[in-house]
Amino acid sequence: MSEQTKVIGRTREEMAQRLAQDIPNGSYVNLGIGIPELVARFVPEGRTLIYHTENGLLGMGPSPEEGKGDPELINAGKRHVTVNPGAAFFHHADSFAMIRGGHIDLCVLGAMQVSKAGDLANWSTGEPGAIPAVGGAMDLCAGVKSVFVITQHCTKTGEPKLVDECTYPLTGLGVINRIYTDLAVIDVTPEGFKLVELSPGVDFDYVQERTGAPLIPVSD
Amino acid sequence: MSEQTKVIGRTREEMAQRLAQDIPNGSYVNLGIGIPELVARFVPEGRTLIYHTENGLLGMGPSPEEGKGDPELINAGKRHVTVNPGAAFFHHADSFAMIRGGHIDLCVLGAMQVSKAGDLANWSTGEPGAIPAVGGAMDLCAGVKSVFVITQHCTKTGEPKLVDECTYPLTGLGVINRIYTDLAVIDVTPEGFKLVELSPGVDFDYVQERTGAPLIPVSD
Amino acid sequence: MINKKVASAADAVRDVFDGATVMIGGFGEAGSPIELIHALIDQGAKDLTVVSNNTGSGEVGLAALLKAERVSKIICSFPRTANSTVFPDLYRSGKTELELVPQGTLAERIRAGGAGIPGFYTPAAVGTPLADGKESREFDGKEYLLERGLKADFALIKGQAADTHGNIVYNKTARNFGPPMAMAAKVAIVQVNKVVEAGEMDPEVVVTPGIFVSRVVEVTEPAFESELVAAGASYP
Amino acid sequence: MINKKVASAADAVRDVFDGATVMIGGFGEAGSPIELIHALIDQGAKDLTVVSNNTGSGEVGLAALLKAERVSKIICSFPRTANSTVFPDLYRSGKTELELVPQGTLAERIRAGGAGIPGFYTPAAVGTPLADGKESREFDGKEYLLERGLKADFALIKGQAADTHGNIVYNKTARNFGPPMAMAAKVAIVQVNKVVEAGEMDPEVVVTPGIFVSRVVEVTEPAFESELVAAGASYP
Repeated sequence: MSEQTKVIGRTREEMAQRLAQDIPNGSYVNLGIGIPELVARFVPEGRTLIYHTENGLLGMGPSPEEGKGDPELINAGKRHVTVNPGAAFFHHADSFAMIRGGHIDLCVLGAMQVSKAGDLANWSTGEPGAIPAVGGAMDLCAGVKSVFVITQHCTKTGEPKLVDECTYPLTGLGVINRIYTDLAVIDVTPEGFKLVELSPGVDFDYVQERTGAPLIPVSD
Repeated sequence: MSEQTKVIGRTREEMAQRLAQDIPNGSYVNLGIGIPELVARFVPEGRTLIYHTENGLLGMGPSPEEGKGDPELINAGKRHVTVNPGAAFFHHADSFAMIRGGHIDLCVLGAMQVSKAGDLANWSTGEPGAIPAVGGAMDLCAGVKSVFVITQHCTKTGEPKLVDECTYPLTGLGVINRIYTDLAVIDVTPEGFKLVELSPGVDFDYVQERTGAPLIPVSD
Repeated sequence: MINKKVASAADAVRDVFDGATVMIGGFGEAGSPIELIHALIDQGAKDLTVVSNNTGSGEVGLAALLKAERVSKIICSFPRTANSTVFPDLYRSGKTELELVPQGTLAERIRAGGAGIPGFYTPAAVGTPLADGKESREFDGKEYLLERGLKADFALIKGQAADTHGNIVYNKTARNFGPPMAMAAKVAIVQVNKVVEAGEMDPEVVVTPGIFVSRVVEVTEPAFESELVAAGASYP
Repeated sequence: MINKKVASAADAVRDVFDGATVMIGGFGEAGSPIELIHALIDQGAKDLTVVSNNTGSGEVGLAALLKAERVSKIICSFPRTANSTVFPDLYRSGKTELELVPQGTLAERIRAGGAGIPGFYTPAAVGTPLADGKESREFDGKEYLLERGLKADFALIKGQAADTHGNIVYNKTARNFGPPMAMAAKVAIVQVNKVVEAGEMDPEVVVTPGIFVSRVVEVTEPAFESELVAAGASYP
C-alpha cells in the first residue's frame, strides 16, 4: 500500500500548491514547520499574504541568500528569514495574543492523526522516554480562525492518518477545518470527513480504503 | 475646631515636604491629584525620583511654561506635563501592569477616610445622584508596594478623617501604610494607628482628640 | 497588494450598526479620535454600547455623541467631567446606563478580550462596592476578583502615523487605550495624521501591528477637544 | 542620579541564590543571553528552577548550565534540541524535572506574573494531556483552562541597547520573551550591546520601560550559540 501512495496522487509541492489556491488575498497566515512551509512558494500571482511567525514577527519574508542569515532574525522553526515591507516585531505575549485572540486567519499544520471530529494529534507519539515538546501547536490550533492540515494521507507504514478517534496524545479538540493530502482535499464537518475533491487520477474508493472513518462523497 | 486646625500644624506645602523626605533615591512614584502632586516640588537635593502617570508615561517632568503645553502630553489629572531624560511611553494595559504587578514603589493619594485597618475611602461619598467615578485609585491602592495618604487631619467641618471604620464606600481594603496630615505622621499597623511624629507645636492629646480611633504613642 | 487606507472618516465608520459595541480611545482629550466620532454622529448609528475611559467634555467629540443620545450604555472608569453636563443629565435621567470599572481593570479587560482570554483575576476593587455581584477567589492567601475579557464590534482610535498595512505609531500619552482597543475590536479604525507606504515604517518601532487594524484614515490636522471647547464649539 | 549599569556580567549575577527561579530569555539562539548564562555558571548557584522556551544547543549557554547540573527543574515549551543530548540525558535520568507548557500559555503566564494577575483562562491545551490536573471552566459555552501567573527571582535577558535608567530596545526576533520576563522577575538583568545615557533613547520606541529592569551590563560583541556550536565550543 505504501508503494501505491507514493506513485499516485499529489506530490508535497502539489499539495502545497493546491492549498495555496484557497488562501484569500490579505490573509494573516501562520505556516507550521515542514510541508506547511512549502505553501508560501505557491501563492498565486496578485495575492499578498502576511506571514506570522509566533516568535515575534508579522510580515516574514523568504529565506535569505546562503550565508546572509541574521541569527536574530529567525522563524518558529529557528531558520533564517527576511522581513517584507509592512512588517512588525513584537514580543511573545503579544504574538500569542494574536493567535489566541483569533486574529490569525489561517494556520497550516502537519499532523500525525486527525479524527473525524477534527481532533488533532501532532506533537507526541506518547512513547515513554521520548522528550515531550509541544511548542506553539496547542495555542495555534485552539486560537486561529481556520486550521488546515497538510499531510500524507497515510503513514510511512500505510496506516490511515485520518481516523475515527486519535490514539496519539491530542494537540487540540475539534480544531481542524480542512485536510489537504496527497490523495484528496477533505473537510471536517459535524457529520464527519467530507470529500471536497479528489487528487487527479485518484478515485473515491481508493481514498476511502485509506481513511479510518467514513468519507462523505462530494455529491451528498 | 476647624479654625484651630488651620492655625496650628503643617501647611499643605509643609506636609508635602515632610513626606518627600521619606522617599528613597531612585523610587518609582505615582502621585495622585491634589496635595499629592505638591510632593514633587520638595524632593531633597541629590535624589532622583521617577514619576509614573497611569495614562502611560514613566519619567514625567514638571508642568511646561504657560502656553507651551502639548494636548497629547498630559498626566492622570489631565494637566500638561513634560518628559524627563530616561522616560518611556506605553499603553494603558502595560501601565496598569506596572501598578498591579507591584512595580511602583510608592503612591501618594488623597483620602476622605482611612480606617485603623488601613481601609481607604477616597472616591465617592455614596450620595444618590452623584456621578460615580473611580479612575485608577482602586488599582493603585491594590497594587503599589507602599501607599501613603496625604490629607488634612479633619474634614472642613472638623470631623476626623482617620476613623475606626470607614462610612464612605471603600477604595481598598487594608491598603494604606502611612498617613501624613497637618498634625502628624501616622503609621497603620496591625495594632491600629501608631504615631510616628507630631507636627511642630502639636501635642499628642490634640491629635488624639481629632482622630476617630485610638492612637498608639511613639514610645509604645 | 494590501491597502487599509480609506478615503474619509465617513467611509471608515460606514458599517457601524445600531446596537454595536464601540470602543473609543483616549484619556481625556489625548488620543480622542474626534473626527471619527463626528463621522459616527453623522452616520447615525444608535443604541450603542461605548467603552471609553471618560465621557468627553463640552459638546464635541464623545460628549457630542452622548448628547445626540446614541449611547445606551457606557463602560467607563471616570465619567465625571469638569466642564460638561452632558453625561450627568443622561445618567440621572436613566437614558444612558453606566458600568463603572476601575481604570486598570478596564484596560486589562480590553487586552484580555483581544488576547483570547475570557477571564482573569485582579486584586483591584476587592472589598469595595465595585466587587458587588462579582465572583472572588483566593490565590496564595490573597483575595482576587474574576473579571471578564471585553470585546467590541468596532474601535475608534487616534494614532500619529500608519502604513498601508495598518501598522500604527502613536504620539506621547495619546497612546493610552489605542493598542489594547485595536486588539479587542473586530474592526479597528484608526485616524492618523499621516499614512505612509508599507516599508516606510521601521518594524522595530511599530506599536500596534497591522493585524489588529482594519482601516486607517488620514486626518492631517486633527482638532483638539480643549480648543473646540474653548472656542465654544458644539457638534454637529 | 540613577545608573543601573553594572561593570560586568559576573557583577550582574552576583546574588543569584541556590534554589532561585530564573527566567532565561531567548527563542532558540535569538535573544539567548549567553554571556549572562556563562557568568551564572561561574557564579555557581545551583538547584535552580529555570523558565525558558528551549533547552539550548551544543554545550554552551543554557545547555551548558543544564550540563553543569545546576537546574533541578525547567519550565519549558520545547525542550527537544536537534544538536544536543544534554537535556535528554538529564530528563531520562530524572536529574532535571520538566514542566511542559504550551508556548503561548508560557508567554502569557509570564506576562500575568509581571502584571499582578494570579490566574487567567486559556483555550490552549483543552482536551489534551497537558490539561491533566488543571481546573477547567466554561465561558459562553466554550471550555478553558485555569493557568497561573509565573514569577521569578531573576531574569536573564538579551537586549540590543539600554539607557542608564534600564530602558531597553531589542533586535528583531531576539525580542521574544525578554519583555514579559523583565516584568515577571524581581531582579531583571539585561545584557546589551550598548548602554547609553538617560535622554539618548527616544521614549516612544522603548520596548521595556526601565521600571522592569534592575541591572544592565554591556556586552559589546555577544557570541551566538550557532557559531559556538559550529566551532565545537563548550563551557566552561
